Amino acid sequence: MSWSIWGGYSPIDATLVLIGAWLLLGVAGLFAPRNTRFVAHVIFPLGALVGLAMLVNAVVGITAPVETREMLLGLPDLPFHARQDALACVFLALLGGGSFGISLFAAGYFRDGPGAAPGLLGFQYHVFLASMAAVLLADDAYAFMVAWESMALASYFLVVTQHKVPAIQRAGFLYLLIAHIGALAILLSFGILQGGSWHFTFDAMRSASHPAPWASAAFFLALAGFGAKAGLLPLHVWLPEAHPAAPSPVSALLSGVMLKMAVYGTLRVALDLIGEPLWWWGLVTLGLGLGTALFGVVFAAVQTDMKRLLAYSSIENLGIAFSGAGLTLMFRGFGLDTLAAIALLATLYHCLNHACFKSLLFLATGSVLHATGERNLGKLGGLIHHMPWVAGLALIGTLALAGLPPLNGFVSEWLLLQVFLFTASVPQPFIDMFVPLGAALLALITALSAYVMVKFYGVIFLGRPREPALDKARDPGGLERLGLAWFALACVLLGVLPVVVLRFLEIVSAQLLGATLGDRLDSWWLLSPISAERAAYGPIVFLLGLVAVVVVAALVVRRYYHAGVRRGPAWDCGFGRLDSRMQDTAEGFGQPIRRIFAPFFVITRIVPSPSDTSPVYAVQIDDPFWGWLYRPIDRTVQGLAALVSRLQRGRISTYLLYSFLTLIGLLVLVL
Amino acid sequence: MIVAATNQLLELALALLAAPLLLGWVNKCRAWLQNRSAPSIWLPYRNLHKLFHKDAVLADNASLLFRAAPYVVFGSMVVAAAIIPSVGTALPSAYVADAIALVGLFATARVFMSLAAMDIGTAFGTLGARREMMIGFLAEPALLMVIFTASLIASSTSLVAISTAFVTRELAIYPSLAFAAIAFMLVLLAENARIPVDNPATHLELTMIHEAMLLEYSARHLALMEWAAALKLFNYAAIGIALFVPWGIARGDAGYVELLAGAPILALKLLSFGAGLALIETLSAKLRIFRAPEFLATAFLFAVLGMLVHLLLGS
Amino acid sequence: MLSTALTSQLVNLCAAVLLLLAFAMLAQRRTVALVDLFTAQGVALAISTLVVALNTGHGHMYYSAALTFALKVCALPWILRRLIRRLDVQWEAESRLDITATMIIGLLVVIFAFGLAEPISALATTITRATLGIALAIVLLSFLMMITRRKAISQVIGFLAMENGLFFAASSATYGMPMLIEFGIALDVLVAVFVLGVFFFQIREQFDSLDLHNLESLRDK
Amino acid sequence: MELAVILLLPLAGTLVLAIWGARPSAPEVNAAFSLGTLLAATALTVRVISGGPVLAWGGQFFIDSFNVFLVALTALVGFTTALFSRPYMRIERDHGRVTARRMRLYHSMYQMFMATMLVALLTNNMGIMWVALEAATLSTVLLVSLYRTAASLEAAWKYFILCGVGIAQALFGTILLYFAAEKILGAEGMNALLWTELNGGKSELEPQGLSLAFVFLLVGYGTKVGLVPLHNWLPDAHAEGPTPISAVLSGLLLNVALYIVIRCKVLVEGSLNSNLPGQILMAFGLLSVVVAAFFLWRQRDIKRLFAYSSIEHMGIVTFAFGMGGPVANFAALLHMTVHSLTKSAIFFAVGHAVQKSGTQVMDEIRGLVVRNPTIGWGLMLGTIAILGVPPFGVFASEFLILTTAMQQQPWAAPILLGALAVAFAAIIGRVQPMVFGEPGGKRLAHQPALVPVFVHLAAVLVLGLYIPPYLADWYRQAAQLIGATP
Repeated sequence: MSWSIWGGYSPIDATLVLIGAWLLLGVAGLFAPRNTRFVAHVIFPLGALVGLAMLVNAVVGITAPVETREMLLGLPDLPFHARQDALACVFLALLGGGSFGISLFAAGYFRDGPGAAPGLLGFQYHVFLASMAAVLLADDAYAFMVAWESMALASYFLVVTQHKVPAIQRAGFLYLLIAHIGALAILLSFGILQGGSWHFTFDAMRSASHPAPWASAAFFLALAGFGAKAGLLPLHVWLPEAHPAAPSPVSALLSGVMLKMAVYGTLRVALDLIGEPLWWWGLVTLGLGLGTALFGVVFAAVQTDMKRLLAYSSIENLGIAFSGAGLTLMFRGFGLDTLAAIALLATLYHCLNHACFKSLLFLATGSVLHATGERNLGKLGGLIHHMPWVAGLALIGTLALAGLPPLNGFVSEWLLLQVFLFTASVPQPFIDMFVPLGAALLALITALSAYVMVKFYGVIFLGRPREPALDKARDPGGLERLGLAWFALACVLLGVLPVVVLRFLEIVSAQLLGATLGDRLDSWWLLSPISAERAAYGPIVFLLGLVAVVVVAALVVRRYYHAGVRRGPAWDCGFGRLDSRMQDTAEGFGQPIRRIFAPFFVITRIVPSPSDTSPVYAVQIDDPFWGWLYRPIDRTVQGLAALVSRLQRGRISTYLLYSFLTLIGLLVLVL
Repeated sequence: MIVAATNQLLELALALLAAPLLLGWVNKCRAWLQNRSAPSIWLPYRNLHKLFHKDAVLADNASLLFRAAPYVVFGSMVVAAAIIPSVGTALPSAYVADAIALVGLFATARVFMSLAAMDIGTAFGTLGARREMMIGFLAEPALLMVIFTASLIASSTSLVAISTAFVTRELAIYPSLAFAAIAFMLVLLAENARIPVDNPATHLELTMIHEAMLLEYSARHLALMEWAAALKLFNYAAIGIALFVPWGIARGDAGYVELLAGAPILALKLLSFGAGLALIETLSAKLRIFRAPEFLATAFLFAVLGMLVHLLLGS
Repeated sequence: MLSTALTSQLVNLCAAVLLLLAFAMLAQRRTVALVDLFTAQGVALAISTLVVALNTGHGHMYYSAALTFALKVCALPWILRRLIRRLDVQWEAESRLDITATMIIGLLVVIFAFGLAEPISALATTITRATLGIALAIVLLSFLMMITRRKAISQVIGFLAMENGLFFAASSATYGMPMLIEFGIALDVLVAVFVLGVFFFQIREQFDSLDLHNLESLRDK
Repeated sequence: MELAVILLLPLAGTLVLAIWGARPSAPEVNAAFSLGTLLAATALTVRVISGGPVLAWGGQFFIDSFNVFLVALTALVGFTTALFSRPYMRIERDHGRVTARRMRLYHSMYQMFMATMLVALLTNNMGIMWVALEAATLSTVLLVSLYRTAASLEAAWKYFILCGVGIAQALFGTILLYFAAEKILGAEGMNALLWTELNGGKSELEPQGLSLAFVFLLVGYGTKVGLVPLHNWLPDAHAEGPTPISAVLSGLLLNVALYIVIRCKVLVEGSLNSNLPGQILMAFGLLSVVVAAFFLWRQRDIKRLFAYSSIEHMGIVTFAFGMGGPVANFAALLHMTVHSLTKSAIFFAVGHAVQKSGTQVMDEIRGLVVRNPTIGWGLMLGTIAILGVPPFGVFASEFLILTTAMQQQPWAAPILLGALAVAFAAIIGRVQPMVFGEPGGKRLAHQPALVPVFVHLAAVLVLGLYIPPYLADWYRQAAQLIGATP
């Protein structure tokens, strides 16, 4: 394959070098922490280039044979092991591509830097990138944990950049806490997997055989750990707090890239380290994923803060990705490897898609935030007139996220639905009946995400400006546009050329499951994972057809009906002039959802009384999980703490009594 | 090959031309059933013609999206028409987009229509968009379930393959399909803004859904939207026919004769469909907007029952 | 050179006296009286050590006896009395001290200590093995005393009494620890008492009383 | 030779500073003595690592890789703390919290404390060990009460009484040990208390007496380790004494006490050839971790907070030693090292933070990074490190301990997990608002000494990423000594 002609070059070494480059850039930023120009014009663009190189190298590396390296660092007897296989390469490509666009955008975005020293920010940012790459390369438990936690730590510091805002501090705290607990869970899972052989290398774990109960314990510990990072129910509460809190490029990085690390970890542990998943793990994961997705999209629909809305939509998409992973595990457990392969491809594809459109949208919100200083949907509107670039590119992201053909969101949805249809062929009774319902749920989720996206785009970019200040909003500079355009392009390409991408992804399934789609990927333009008559989808033809019809229609209309166009005021029903406050608000747009999915929410309304002189109507929506899970835990801990603090009542004779009793107790014990 | 091409063109032409006619026919039947003096069946054509010749008036703050939306909506409906087998199953285009893509196509049209409705920033537009999207996310899963039931039977998600399978296999009773058909009918009513969910003939703001989104459109844009709506109805009818009463649809290997024979059969089916639709609309009363979820939940329920019945009885 | 039988009788006698004194201290309310009892304990301790020394003829036991006498009979009581006079707390006494209850608990503790020491002293080579149990009992009783006291000085005296128990264990049960270590221990005790003496004054000037309930402000809310 | 220097130099320092300790230059003298000790310790370490264990002075002193690494650690932290206390005590002086006489007491007792700890570490004789530890208690009692405030007096009093009583139990344990040992090793001379002798003949020692002795020794020295429920003196003493003393108490004294406990455990385990001591240690360790974690939740005073965190970490180490086995012992030794480095670094940062904002109440300390970035980041990174977040060294040991627990004591793993999570929430929730947010407080008169902080943190960071081979071998030898028999 192509890589061999490169002679001395080997992808894994290149990756390590690029990681080093990122670290160096970060450190370089520390030398001029306050020099915004230097950081913006040198560090971030260079970081973007490194990202691009990472992307190219990873794409090349997918086809290269698996390689491993050992480093000097690490514990005694346990140097850091690095290994680059196709799975790692796919996510490395995701990381590289994502960081390229985001760094470009950030180069412009941080130009008039926020509170923290930009150099410090650049340091944390690039350490964040490097640690994510390290997570993907890590091939032993220790290296993995170090990389994983460094990732959490760096991102935590990025989240609390504007640390003077109490809410942001709270968000950061929540994030770090849940991340750490998750990490501990992963740690214990590794503790099981190393199975008494004190070799923490992943190779040892692969070769070790795990008795079913231990394997299950390991898997679910890992699922808890990675789920905490992915915002899986019920460990999702940090996500809608932390992602909006961060500066927009960081939010993009968190949502677009970091969350995928959780998917990577789950796949790595379940399919690679444990190797032989049991089918019911898949079922549980599937249920969790779908539940999370529904929860996320329903909450996204009722948000009034644009970044929170996107954060909840991230929860939704990760839920979808995990349901795909669940299907993979289930089919694998049943030994239906081809189906498992398709499910795996769908999962990976969805990860790529989400990386593209979610980064795009978060960056777009960043531009809006910069241009207007407004995050509240209730104060935005009509920006399509003032920020045509952002509006245009964001539209692509919006349509893609809404899962509309022929953009990329639809491809993974299509694949997943196909897989769902196959569960009818599962040997297990009941499963074959329940799981197709999952398809309906998935359809509902996608349709709802379309609803959310219409709300998002319509309220921000369409309609009339809800604040006079919005008229001053302007498009961002060239670098930002470039960053946005990069992702928009990716959305389109991933949408119309799925087969080309799948040919690469297929290598992953070949390595992990030993199953490929074989000749089903022969035609480059027609996607038919099973067989042409079974199901086929040729997005590029599709797109051309659509464009052709539209163009023809437009031409015909122009040619034969060349009547003029007049501009006039919008029809005001004769009430006198409309103003922007008459259009529907974000709350209003969410109202049907609030009504239909009422059981999901904890709703508190402020309803004015008839005699109210200045009537106020407000509705606040909260996450029920606080009441179900977190507050009880908090209360328990508080109670126990209060109990324990009785030990320290300051009376010395009591203390003496403790040691006396301890003595007696121990004496009795040894007697 | 030639046959396929002709088939394709025939279907497109048929859809484009017959769609307004179907609309006219439905309106005529409704008028008859309601003892009104019926408008001409050709009225929709006259409307389109008139609208196309008018000068367009755009709101001051209408953006490019607002002007582009009608073309996109119209285009997606045409493409949809191109992949639904109505007279013959030898559709080349049907191979590049299966039923799921078809649903996606409808969703695209819906999203663009809603976005365009929000563009002007009037109360009606947003209201209509909101309601349309609500109906949409409720109807889409039900529609998919219907299609899945069929595709589980035919073990394919391509409409052409499904209808072919149904035509070729010996006549048998599929309880699952019966459930699916009911579900489909309900979805059709909702998706095409018919009573009891919406009323195409009214502009009362409390009840408007579809019309609310078109309020700001005029002239050729409005014409395209109306035509697209007609096409949508036609497409749904065609889907229903292809799924549930496919007999008479020419096979893939058929010649011109079957094709030409297919057309009148289709016409017959469409006429009866129109009459039935009109009957339903006359017999039922408009629902409150927040009854619509229950209405569609029923549809979803039927669809799911259909699928379960199939999985259980294997029929 | 004492005969073994006599030695063991004498030592056991001292042991009994020590135990008795420990009980007396446990029951004693007035601080000054505690000092007297402590002195008496010191005397008994010195005697028993001397007896063991006479019997075994180990040179270092003589030193040990002398050391004990110097420290426990002369130095410490003198310092304590001086302190009491200087702080003028001669009339200080423990209120809130339930004698009967303490006595009963004390009895239980003694029984427990004997039961505990019995199997071990059975293995001892020394003639005076039984005393180990008594030493343990004294230690635990002084511990109990420290728990029940509310006055700084009486607590310290309890601490010293515990030290006595340890000395007794060392001297009688094991014929004394190595000399160097005994000196070290003695030195530590002496320094400790000096330090405590300093403390008394500081505590007094801070809280103008040596009542321990002043020292209960550092606590977890 | 080095041994003599190590033992005598601090004593000399005690005397010298007892005379000139009030001079303005006293802090430098203090640091100089510590430096000398450090150099000698390094030399000794090198010799032991290359030449193996050393018996000195009629076997009264014994250096093997187990205690030599603690000696090196003690000397190192002693030196850096001396460096830190230069500006710190000067500022205290300016704030008028200590007089010249107190400065003299402080410096001389500081050296005294070092001396006693080094003796306790180096001696081979359980008796001398006891004497040294008692002396350490006495010297630190004076240091804790340095400010002569009501609170510091109370803290010192409790410290004295509780540890004194504890130590007394330890003495009884030692006597029992002697009692059990003299039959085999003979009453003559002092070798009946030599650890090496005992260790040599531990198989003949009769178990009943030894287990009894172990109980007393554990309760005695465990009090100084701060194992729950013997810990009550610890938070008070840490919170009320001068910060350098809190640093050395947490960083060193606890280690020394634990070291002695482990020595005893080795003896007893050897003679009992049962795992009873191990199980007792595990129980104490687990109890300490859990209880300390919950204590952390309600703290208001920053130094108390980190005092409790010390209890928690001592619990972790004790638990690991209790589990035994090469990996666990290795991890425990590593944890002792990184804990004392990190915790002393934290106390340095805390000290300056407290001086800056003039209070130990955490709610009144805000926005350190804004006003004094170095102090703020020092505190933040130290906290992150102590909480066991990679890439810091504490994580390395916790990684090994947790995975071992998951293997050998699965029942304990979830408990540890929960306790660590609670501790994490408690500490980070307290520290974050202190480090971040709107600043308060004033600039410091003297340049704060933050070199020690970052030196320690750098060391911890390195230990997390790369443990030099000789250090690793050193730990392994020590782990072997402690007995790799689970």
